[in-house]
Amino acid sequence: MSVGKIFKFHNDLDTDQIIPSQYLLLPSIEEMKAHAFESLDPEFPQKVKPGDFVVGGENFGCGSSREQAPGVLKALGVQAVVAKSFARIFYRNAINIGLPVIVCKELPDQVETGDEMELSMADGTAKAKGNTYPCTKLPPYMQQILNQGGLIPSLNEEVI
Amino acid sequence: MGMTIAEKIIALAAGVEEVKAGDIHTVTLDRMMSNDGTTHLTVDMYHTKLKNPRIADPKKMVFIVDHNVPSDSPKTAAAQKKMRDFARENEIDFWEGKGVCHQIMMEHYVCPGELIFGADSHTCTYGALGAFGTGVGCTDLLYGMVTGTSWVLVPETIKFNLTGKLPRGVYPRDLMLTIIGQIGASGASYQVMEFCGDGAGTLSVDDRMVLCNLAVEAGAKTAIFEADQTALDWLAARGRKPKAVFKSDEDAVYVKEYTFDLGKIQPVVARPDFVDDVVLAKEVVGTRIDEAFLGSCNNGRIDDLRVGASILKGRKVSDHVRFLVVPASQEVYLAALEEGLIRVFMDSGAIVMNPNCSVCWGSCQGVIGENEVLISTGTRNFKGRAGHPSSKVYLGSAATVAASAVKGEICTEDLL
Amino acid sequence: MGQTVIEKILSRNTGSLVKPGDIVTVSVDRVMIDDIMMPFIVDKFHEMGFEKVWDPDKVVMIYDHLVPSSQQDDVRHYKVGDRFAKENGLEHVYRSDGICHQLMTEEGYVKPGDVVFGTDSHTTTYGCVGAFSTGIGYTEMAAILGTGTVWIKVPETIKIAIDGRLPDHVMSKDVILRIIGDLGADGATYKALEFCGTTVEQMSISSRMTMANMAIEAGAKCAVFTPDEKTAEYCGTVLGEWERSLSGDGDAVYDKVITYDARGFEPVMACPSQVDKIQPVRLLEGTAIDQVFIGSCTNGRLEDLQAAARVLKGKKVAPFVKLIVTPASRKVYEEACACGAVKTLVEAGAILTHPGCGLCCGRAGGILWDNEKVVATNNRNFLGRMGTSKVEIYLASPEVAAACAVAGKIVLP
Amino acid sequence: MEQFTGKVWVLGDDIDTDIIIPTEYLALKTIEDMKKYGFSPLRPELASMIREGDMIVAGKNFGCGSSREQAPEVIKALGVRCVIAKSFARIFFRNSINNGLLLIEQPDLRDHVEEGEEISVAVNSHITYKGRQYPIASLPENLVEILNAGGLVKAMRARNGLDRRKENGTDGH
Repeated sequence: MSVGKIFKFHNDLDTDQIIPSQYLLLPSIEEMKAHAFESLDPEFPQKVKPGDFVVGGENFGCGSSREQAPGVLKALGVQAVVAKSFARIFYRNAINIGLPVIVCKELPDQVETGDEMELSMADGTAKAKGNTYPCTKLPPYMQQILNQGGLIPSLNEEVI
Repeated sequence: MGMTIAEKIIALAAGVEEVKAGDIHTVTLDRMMSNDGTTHLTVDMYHTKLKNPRIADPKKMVFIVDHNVPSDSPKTAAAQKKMRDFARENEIDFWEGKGVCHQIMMEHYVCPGELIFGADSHTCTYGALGAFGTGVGCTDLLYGMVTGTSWVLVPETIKFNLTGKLPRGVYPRDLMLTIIGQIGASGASYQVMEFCGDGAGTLSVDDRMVLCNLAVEAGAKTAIFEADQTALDWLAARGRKPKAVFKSDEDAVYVKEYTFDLGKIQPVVARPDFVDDVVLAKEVVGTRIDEAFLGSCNNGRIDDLRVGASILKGRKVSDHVRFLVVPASQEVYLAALEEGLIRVFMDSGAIVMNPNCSVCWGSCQGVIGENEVLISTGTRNFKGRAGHPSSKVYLGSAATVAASAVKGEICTEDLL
Repeated sequence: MGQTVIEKILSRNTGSLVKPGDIVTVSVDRVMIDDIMMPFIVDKFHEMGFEKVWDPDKVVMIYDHLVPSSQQDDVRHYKVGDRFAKENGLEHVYRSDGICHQLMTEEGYVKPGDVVFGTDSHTTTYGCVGAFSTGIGYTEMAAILGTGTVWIKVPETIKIAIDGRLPDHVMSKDVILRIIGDLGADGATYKALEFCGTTVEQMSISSRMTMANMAIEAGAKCAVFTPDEKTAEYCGTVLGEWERSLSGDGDAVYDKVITYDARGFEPVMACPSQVDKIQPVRLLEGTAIDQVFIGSCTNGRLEDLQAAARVLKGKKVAPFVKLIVTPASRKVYEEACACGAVKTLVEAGAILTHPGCGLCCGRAGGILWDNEKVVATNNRNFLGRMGTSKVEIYLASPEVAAACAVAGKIVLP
Repeated sequence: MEQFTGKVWVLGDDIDTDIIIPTEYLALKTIEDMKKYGFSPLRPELASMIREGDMIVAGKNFGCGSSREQAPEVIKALGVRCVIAKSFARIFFRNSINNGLLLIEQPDLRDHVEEGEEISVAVNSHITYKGRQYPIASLPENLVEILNAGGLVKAMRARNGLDRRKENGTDGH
């Protein structure tokens, strides 16, 4: 995987911050993505480049089950979300749509927005500021869903 | 080895004898619920992403329009129309404007022992009847709709031993906010909160819904009560039968245990912008408010309306406060109408809206403006949740919210 | 020479004998300001250099279009209004009690013979109690707030005489829709409509209100009914000699006199997207619909809700069809609760909202999408009024609307 | 006598105020925020195509519907020099005068003129299009007074002595 820039957010970052309620009924994720992180950093959708990383603290993505949350991050080209821990629905949704979500206990405290990092999912490591941090590997079942690009491709590969 | 209620439900749904925490199983889902927050995306994916679009069993599906009711914009209307047309074409049970999804599900569908996916995080509410309900995204929901199955990582269970009885003037919502305040917003992450003990037995099914509903605010996958006689009577009164009635085994494994003495709980409030920032209500008394909200899948039931009406009776809502009262369902509304509660709210100057999610989700009704303050019985107080990013939301019980609406500032029932 | 009702009212107000075409300055008896215009009025008021309103007792402020708020900025309108009320000692402020026109009459702010202005085109409504009332813009309202006066051109009057008993299932809405159809959307521009005859004498004030309310849809400046005992009771007043004289003189000069035999009316609808495109319901039967709206200052009163409840009693709204009911005021809501109409409507599946403008003003309350059809009891079916420009709006009486909700298509009651 | 020439946009009968500015946008903070939605239900592209000095020519009953003064203000903000119609709805007419937006009643022009073409207006006298003159009536005096003052706000400011003070160089501030 390639090097990307970090956008760092706080602990207990909830799904209302990732994409506020009033945009959830817009017709498509493409229309919603311009409102990602609107309350915290209205320029985020313009600043983030494909391959960049979102870094969070504990309990990233807590709150609602809105799949629009990982959806807009993926649509904006975010390579992966790296956090100390994730709320479960966000985690599950991200994997289901093929957005890597990486648990890494040490890295979030050592980096700031604007830093660069590099992620190796195969090795289970993240590199930033000259240090290498271990990441928790996904259970094989989830890794398999992710490798297929999410849950829907797996559905289409099934023999009917 | 012994199993908890949640483990037994998963085992039954997976068709295996035994499951343990950490296992991943493929389960057959008993039911799936989807609301207007995401269904338009599910329908789009159904039409565009699938090679062979199909629905395993339309009878297991329930679609509920509850988030933006009545519709507030052409785009909302388009999303809801997509959902309505899909339900009609595929003979899916469809509810619109009849109430908040979880309340409708409890009133009409949920049975003990069932494993239910809902495309809404507060699907954990169904544990009040001894069912395993959990929130998922629309891709999961689509997968479940197409195959009738899904995968589940068996969660660990935390035991919450409830003892004693809530004092007068203290409500299940105070209890649950206290619990979340103590264990934190990720205190039960990926886990099941199982409520038991003699204190649990004193709670009505409606009370249990308050507790289970908010479990996701502690990160829980779900929350669950044993389906005791109280639950079974409630179910029988609605003409439904359980799928299975489970108790946790004596030797079931719990990852952690907490004990809460209900008799020691006091009125509390969650401060902006986190549900686990819980303080005694008296610490924030005097905070000026602009709006108050009594409603939601957490606190919009008849008990809550009774509490609110008992405080509003003979009083007026403060001039500078907009007090929204939004029953959780039409059934709740009609009960409140029968009891004369609607009259009390209307006389007091409250805004009584049709059953829907309203300002709890902050998108179309009672939206608050710049620097405004809302006290709410809703589920969340995240930054900007109810409107402008600079606005603030406090969460309190129906009593605290109603008293605050009268006073024009945060106030508890006893101080009014 | 004889006078029409409006000429009598304006003569008394100005203290001079007026005739159509005269430009006169009137003393304003009451003004109504609604929430949507609030910030604009206050800005203009200050820009004009005024500091205090001329007479706080004559000003009524009503929040109705934006209640409950649906966008973050809506609350700004309340805040601006609250501040203005405080600065000027305004006490007649209604923050969530219903639609402006309903409250103005229901709360007794308009009496027979009054001259009243409001920042809403349906201000013509107050003619139901024999007042001169008309809609103006916010700039003009700001000027009235400062001066208590405004110039008007005395309108010519069109007399509409309706006699006889209306057939079953025909409401005053059907009558006014037919009249608008006959006059055309600009058929009464700048003119006053004066309703008389045994049919309107038999009508309740609520039914008259529906007709006066919609006069603007034919372009009229105002509409007026002769005050009678029903008016006196409704307004909580006693009619003096002058009020009792408020009917058109036999030798008054009218622009036009139109007569109707009540037996000739039938349930009708205004078809998309013009209020004067009137068709009998019988010719539209079978058209599938998506939504029904019962409410607004035109048809959200107790008798309207009761008419709908009679149709819906023991029945259910058709599957996949929404019935949205928005009572016109808090009082209407409470009375509809007390008489059982609310219970009947909700049991039938209606979505009952808090009193306010709701869907009629098109900002929330049941907005629709392309190709959806709605039967509505309000006053306008303009392009895009309730959603996209591909939404089709049919205006009808509450009884017809309720029957359509049950059938899921356009039908006669 | 005031004269001007400009390009015309042609609209039909009964152009209502919901078309001129839909209710959805009425609570936006300023007329500038609203103006891009002008005429959007009917012709969504129109607002962006109108240029300063253009004119609107329409059929009968222009401006019917609500009393929203945002309607003439939006038209003015779009740069429209004047609206020429077969007839105008009453409230819209008052609101336009009060805001200094010129309205001209002319019964025949609408049925002859093509969108995009140029016309010349001689206020209170006639309109010239393709060599033909279309007569127009004079406005009543009291309206001319308000128009000449630059709208009702300015007329009231003069009444309240604000602008006169300014002219004398002794602004009240």
